[in-house]
Amino acid sequence: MTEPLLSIRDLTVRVGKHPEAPSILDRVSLDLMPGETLGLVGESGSGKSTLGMSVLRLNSPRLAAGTTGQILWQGRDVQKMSARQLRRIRGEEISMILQDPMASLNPVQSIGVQLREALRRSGKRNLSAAAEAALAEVNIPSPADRLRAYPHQMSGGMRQRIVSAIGLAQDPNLLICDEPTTALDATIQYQFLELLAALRAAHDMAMLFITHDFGVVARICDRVAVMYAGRIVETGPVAEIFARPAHPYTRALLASVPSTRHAPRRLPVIEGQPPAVGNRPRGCPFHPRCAAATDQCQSVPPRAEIRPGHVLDCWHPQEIAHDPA
Amino acid sequence: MTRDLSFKLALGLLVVFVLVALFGPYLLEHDPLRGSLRARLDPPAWAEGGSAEHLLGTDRLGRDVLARIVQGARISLAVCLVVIAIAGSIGTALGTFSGYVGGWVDRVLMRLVDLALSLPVILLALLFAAVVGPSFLNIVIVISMVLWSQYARMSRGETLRVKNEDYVDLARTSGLGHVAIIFRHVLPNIAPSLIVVATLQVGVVIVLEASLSFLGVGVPPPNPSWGGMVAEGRSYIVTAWWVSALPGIAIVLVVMAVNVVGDALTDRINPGLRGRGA
Amino acid sequence: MTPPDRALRVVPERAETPPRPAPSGPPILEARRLGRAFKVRGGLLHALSNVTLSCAPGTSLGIVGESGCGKTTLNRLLLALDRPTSGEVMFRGKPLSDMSRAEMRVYRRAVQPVFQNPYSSLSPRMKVRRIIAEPLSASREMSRAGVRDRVIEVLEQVGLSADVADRLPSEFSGGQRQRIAIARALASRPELLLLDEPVSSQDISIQAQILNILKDLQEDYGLATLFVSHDLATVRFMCDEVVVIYLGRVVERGPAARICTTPDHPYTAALLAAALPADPAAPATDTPPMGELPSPLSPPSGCAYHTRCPFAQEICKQERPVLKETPRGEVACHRVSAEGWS
Amino acid sequence: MLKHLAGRLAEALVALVLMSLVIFLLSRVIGDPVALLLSDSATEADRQLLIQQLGLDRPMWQQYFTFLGNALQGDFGQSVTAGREDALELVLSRLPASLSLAGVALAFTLVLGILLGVLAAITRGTLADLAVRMLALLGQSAPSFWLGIMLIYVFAVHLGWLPTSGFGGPAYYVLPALTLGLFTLAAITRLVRASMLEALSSEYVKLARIKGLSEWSVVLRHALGNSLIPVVTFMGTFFATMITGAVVVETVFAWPGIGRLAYESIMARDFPVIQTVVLVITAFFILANLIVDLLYLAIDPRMRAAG
Amino acid sequence: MQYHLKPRRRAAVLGASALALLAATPVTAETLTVAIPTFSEQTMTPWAGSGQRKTYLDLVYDYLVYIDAEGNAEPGLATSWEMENEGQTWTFKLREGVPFSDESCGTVTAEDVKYSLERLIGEDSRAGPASTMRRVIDRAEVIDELTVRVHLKAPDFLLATGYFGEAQQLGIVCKSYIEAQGEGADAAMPVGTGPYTVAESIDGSEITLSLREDVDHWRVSPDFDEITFRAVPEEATRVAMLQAGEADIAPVSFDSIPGLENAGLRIVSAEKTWSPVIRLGGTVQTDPDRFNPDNPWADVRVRQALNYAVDKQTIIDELFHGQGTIANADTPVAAWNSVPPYPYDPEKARELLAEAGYPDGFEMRLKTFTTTPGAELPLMAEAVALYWADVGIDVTIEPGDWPSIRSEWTSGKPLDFAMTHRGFPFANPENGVEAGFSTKSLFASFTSDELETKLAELGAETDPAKRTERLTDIGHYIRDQAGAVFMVLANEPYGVGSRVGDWGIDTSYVYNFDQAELASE
Repeated sequence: MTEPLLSIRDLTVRVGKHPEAPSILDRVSLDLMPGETLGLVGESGSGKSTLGMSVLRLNSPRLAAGTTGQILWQGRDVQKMSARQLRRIRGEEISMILQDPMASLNPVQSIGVQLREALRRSGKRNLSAAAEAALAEVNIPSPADRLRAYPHQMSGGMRQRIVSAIGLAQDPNLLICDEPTTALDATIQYQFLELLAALRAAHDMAMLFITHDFGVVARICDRVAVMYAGRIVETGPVAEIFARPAHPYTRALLASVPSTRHAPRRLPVIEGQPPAVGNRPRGCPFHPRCAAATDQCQSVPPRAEIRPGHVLDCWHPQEIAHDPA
Repeated sequence: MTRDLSFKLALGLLVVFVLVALFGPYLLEHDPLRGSLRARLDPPAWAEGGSAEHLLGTDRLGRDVLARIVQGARISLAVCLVVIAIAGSIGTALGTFSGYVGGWVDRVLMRLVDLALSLPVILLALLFAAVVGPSFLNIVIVISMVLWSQYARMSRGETLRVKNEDYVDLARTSGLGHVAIIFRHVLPNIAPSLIVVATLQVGVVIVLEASLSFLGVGVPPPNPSWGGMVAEGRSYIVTAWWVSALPGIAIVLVVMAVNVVGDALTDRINPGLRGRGA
Repeated sequence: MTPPDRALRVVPERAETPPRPAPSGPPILEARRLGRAFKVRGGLLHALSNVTLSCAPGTSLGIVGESGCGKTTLNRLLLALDRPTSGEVMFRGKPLSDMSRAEMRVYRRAVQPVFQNPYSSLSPRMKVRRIIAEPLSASREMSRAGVRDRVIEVLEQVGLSADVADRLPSEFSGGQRQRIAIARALASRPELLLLDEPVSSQDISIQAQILNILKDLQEDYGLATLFVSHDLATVRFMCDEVVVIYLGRVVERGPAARICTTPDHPYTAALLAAALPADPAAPATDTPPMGELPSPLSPPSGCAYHTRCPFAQEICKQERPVLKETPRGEVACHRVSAEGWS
Repeated sequence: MLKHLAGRLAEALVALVLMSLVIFLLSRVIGDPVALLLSDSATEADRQLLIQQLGLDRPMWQQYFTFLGNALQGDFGQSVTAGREDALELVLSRLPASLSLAGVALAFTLVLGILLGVLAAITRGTLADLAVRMLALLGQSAPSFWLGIMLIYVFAVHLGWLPTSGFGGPAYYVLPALTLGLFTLAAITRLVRASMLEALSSEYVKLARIKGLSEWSVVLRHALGNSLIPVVTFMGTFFATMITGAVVVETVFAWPGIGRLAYESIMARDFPVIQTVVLVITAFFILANLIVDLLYLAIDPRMRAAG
Repeated sequence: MQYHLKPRRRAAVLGASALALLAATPVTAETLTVAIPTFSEQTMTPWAGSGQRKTYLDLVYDYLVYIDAEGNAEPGLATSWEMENEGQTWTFKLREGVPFSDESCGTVTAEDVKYSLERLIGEDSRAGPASTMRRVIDRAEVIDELTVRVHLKAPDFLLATGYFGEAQQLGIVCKSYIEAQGEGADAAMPVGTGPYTVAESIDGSEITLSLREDVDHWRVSPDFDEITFRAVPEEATRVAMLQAGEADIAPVSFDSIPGLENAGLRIVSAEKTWSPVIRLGGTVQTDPDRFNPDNPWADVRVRQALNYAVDKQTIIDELFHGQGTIANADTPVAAWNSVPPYPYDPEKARELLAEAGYPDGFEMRLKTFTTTPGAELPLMAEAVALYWADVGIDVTIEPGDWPSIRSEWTSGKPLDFAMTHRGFPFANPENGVEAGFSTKSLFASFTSDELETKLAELGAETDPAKRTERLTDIGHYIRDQAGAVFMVLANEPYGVGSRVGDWGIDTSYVYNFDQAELASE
């Protein structure tokens, strides 16, 4: 069994140092194998973005102060790294693409300057040639002139491809994507995902793909972890989770996604809203909204591996197969 | 932590300033306008040679400095409030109109704002004072003539922001007229930022009034304004330091308090505006 | 905060949509060859050109297109927030441009909008009661008590309790704010709802709740809807008929089911492929989307989509295809002759 | 881009003519200068003689147009008091003193303001942040003449390090520039702090950190560049405050600048000089605003495209 | 216009940490630094501006007649002079061989004196006394190279010590030099016969005079090689300069005196150089347009009460730091020394007010302004208002500025307000009285038929002794009629640094900086 590239163990992130402070992430554990694309899916407020940011310790000082648990990167705990060590793995070993392509690039610097800044750290000598090659690799037409252009002169899709080029400039082993396509049109998103899959294979790197869109997960991920209210409720291979979702939340979520292939009279619905960071219910956080909930669900659900690689935290794992829309 | 503490401290100081301005004059036993030449330039009680009779000492006409500071608080506050009323209303009206209507109206008005910002306020005050003679009204008009542009610039920017919100479009689809929209939706939503500008301007007005008094066109004697007292006492800074130092310290405290409160309000309302208020 | 209530229907219900009763009466709102061009530094920008569509009572029409296709401009024209540079917006057969103030007031009550961003739709300084009552203020027939009851009534219609009326918008989540916005639209008993991406900024579970409420309103009150979206799946669920727009022009129209299974226009096919289904086993598409969206300032010659179309031929570069009637609906593509694929 | 500039120049000219009319009327309404120039024991004949000499007997609008006509050729009339010296020459002779002082003050305020602003932003929320803002605030809350006199007594009288007043070499600039600049220091510090905080919490700074750059290079290369843009837009206003403050500072420090000349000419009802000084000051503001526009284009590429 | 680092008295030794750019400069020539509020017009010819420029011009130009400490005439550029034709013709004999500072001008001749006089009383002359001198003086005639005869239109028995004296503005210029300069004469470097020439004049900041090496001056042999005047408008700055040793002499306000004395500096005063007074508007009884009967002070008893009600001695002790004496008139005149000032008697004031029909006082407006000298006028107004309030008079102080108040005062309308003002010693006391108290003057503040006749008789009197008697009588009359509220005959204090040795100012020759001696180390 090869060693996991990234292993997150009992990660808890509170808002501030105080042990009783409200928690955004609650004892989250997750492993990511080399070369694997792991999806992290959940609704807003589930803490998926904070998890992504925690890997490179990019959270705000207040959250950083309230972070406990381990984030092992190739065996070394990122939480305990010195500033210099952390700086060395940022970019070179782990890199990121963020959600808003418009804001990710410095508006007053040309594309070339920002790209070369990353390439320089990777020790490449002929920077301008390397920069042109990097842009070509992400399908940017006539890279030479584009290097002189400024971010506001480009479309959203093109900007996201440049951000990817910057992210890959130092050949990282892990690329974390925090909802990179949410701000893009569907046709542009489709092409970007294709490009990303190609780049992942070419660079043979692992990917942690954070999104709220199940279609994207199905398209690009090998495994997927479903998050709800700061916890991972179910993890497993994509085919397994989509075909036989065991956790009631995963099932309900999959069922309520409208599809172009058929139109039910009404969409199955989860009533109410996800609990705010402040008042999260005891035991299984989903029990107030869960149809299958019993009194047992008031206490913390056990973790069970109902099928190889398919793990969930639930007192009543659902066995009925799910007919995909 | 430090931020809340400084905010509470500043707010407390402002409340004291306003209370002193409103009720102080009634509690005084000395008449701020009358004094005896015998007791001229007596030092404050705690300094040697000072007497409890005049806690903060007397000025060059033997008038009680404490009484004049209290009376001065009222006048300085009055100058601030009137300026804010005049400059605020004119500036907001023009800024809102310009932001809402846009087009060439907006360009012309903003050019006017730039020109107003470039007006040498002190020279204008001097010219006005020469024409009309220094008076409370003259100062208020002159300072307002320049400071209205701060409100205009802020209310224009905010109106542009609000105008693009959906609830304004929704209001128009319900058939509301432009005037109704301005009063029901635009003004209530730009008010907080204008309050911040007003708070930050209290400091600017007090200091400006002091400079005008220095040039002899401030609030006319004998009624005291803080700026006037500092100006009057400057020629004997060494021998009778308290005459200008004490009102000077009062000005510094109030202006600092105003700025701390102003900044804190900005954070609560919309941090994006931070620093653009003054 | 409204406590999360317990009802949950987990088991998926997948009945097909029953056939709709035939639409009755003349169309409420029509757009005839609608066009809007803006003067910009670089020249003339044609946001919308030659768009024709109509909403009959009780029907639901979907408008699908990506950013920059002109769907927001269309919405503003239909709401009389903006004037077209060509073509006409008709309400019950009468052009908006020559309607009297009284007629406009009737139009304003009959057609109500719901916008995308719930945080921008509600004025932060106003209580929910006054927000919802705003559309009624113009009509003035209702007494104060009448308005108060109507507010409670529409709040219940969107699943919110009466005490919501006296609170400020800042106390509600995105989903609840969107329900308030819908309640506002219902206040004046409209005949047509103009929905501009009402669920695009919501999470999946909230999206489903709001879509169901809108579907209830359509069926229980016979409300006509014009549903603008970039997401084909949502339009499939909500609408009977769909119009696909590209760079301000209609490229295809047809029943939702047909459009989502056998699209005629290559752009519609690309859109369908791009709407990734939540199913890893779904077959890969043979018409994957390609290329960048061209700048609306200088649209490509001939058929605007030819730069991204896998089937583009010479004719597509020179001549713009006309919107042709076909038994399956309408389509604007040289490859598709009147009878079908050539 | 040129069209934009041409437009601004046209607006500037209109503003100048407008200002000249305002000042012309205002100075005429002041009360006639003859009263001042006549000695105590003058008679009515002497008064008429002086009025005629100064050309004040012609109708108002005619006086204005002759004034405007001459002004266009650079003849702004003779100073009524300063021994027939040409008004424009007098003002221009005093200009370098004011400009150099305002320049030095603006430079020192910008450098110090930006340093304090960045420091406050980086140490946000700590005591240092509060201390920096209070220090900057001190400048804004103390009346400049009081501050000036205090500085003179401390640094010139007690410590003897610097000259008390007067115009001369570098040492003479220190106290006046400090007094003049302190007033704007708080505004610049507050502005830089705000835009720095905004930049530091932006996505592109997060991306810079992701690249593995050191915190210092993130702050200097990415955050600082963007946060200086608002400072440029307010540069025009800061320059205006400098000239406005100059009237007081030049009087306290006996600095032969146009601020003091304006004050003295108003007190002496010297029409031609008043008009010339105010027009020159206004011309400078308009020039400053134009320069700010150019600077803005240079710094922010987004504007260049819109140009 | 070049600037150079002024050599400062105390070599400022700077610590390494302090501003290194400050080079310490050694002190070379003995320089006297005088800080004054303003250069006024900063023009260099006697006729191109006000008398304030005498501060620096009296060291460059000489006058025909000088006046000693006791007020008697002393020969100046004129060694002797005679008055004939009952004061209508004056002949002056000039001192021989007095060189101008420019060799091409040679020595002073009658031609120069004639030219100087004609320019001073010329049409475009800005000098203070120009208009009154124009009314008195007809023309000047050159008799021979060193004799000039002046013909008058009306008798003036004090011409020599009056208009031709050092206290006025008839500095003698070099005709050829001025004509050579043409239009730029007023601003050009001045050529005179005085001990100093102007080395440099930086507009608005500095005027430097340097001692003429080429001549052993006939009147004075100054200690200082160079005198630098610096324009420093702010009083507090001038005081700081004195304390920092940057200025050796500077006029200071009365309030600064204690501070300077504490710092070990001396105060030297010019005695009775100006007299603060409160003039009562609308009491020009001889001119119906300008007489306002409704004013309470139209009644002489009220005017007297206004004088009795004010404790002038306390005001002098407190506000003027003792630098002055209680005034018996609005200007110091030797002939009026016997006129008794009003004592402080509030009771009598209340009685007089009651008699005049104002038992509980009345309201009045008092306009005030600041000038140089005269910074204390508003302060004095407030102090007087306090005293008048004690006797029931409610005063509203209206600060304004001299030009606008003055144009109102000379507008010829019946005024209903009082104003603070300051009187100056007149070259010829008779003209002085006319300015304030005769109908002819635009500026008159109090007149009466009886006073008009007295003035006419004085004008016609040819016997000098009788003239003095009539003048004294007029002084008593004005005092008894309380023509104004006479306040103080005030001094002008100067702060003097330790570098200056013995230096005194006598009344008439105020700007005798050339007589300041270098302190013995």
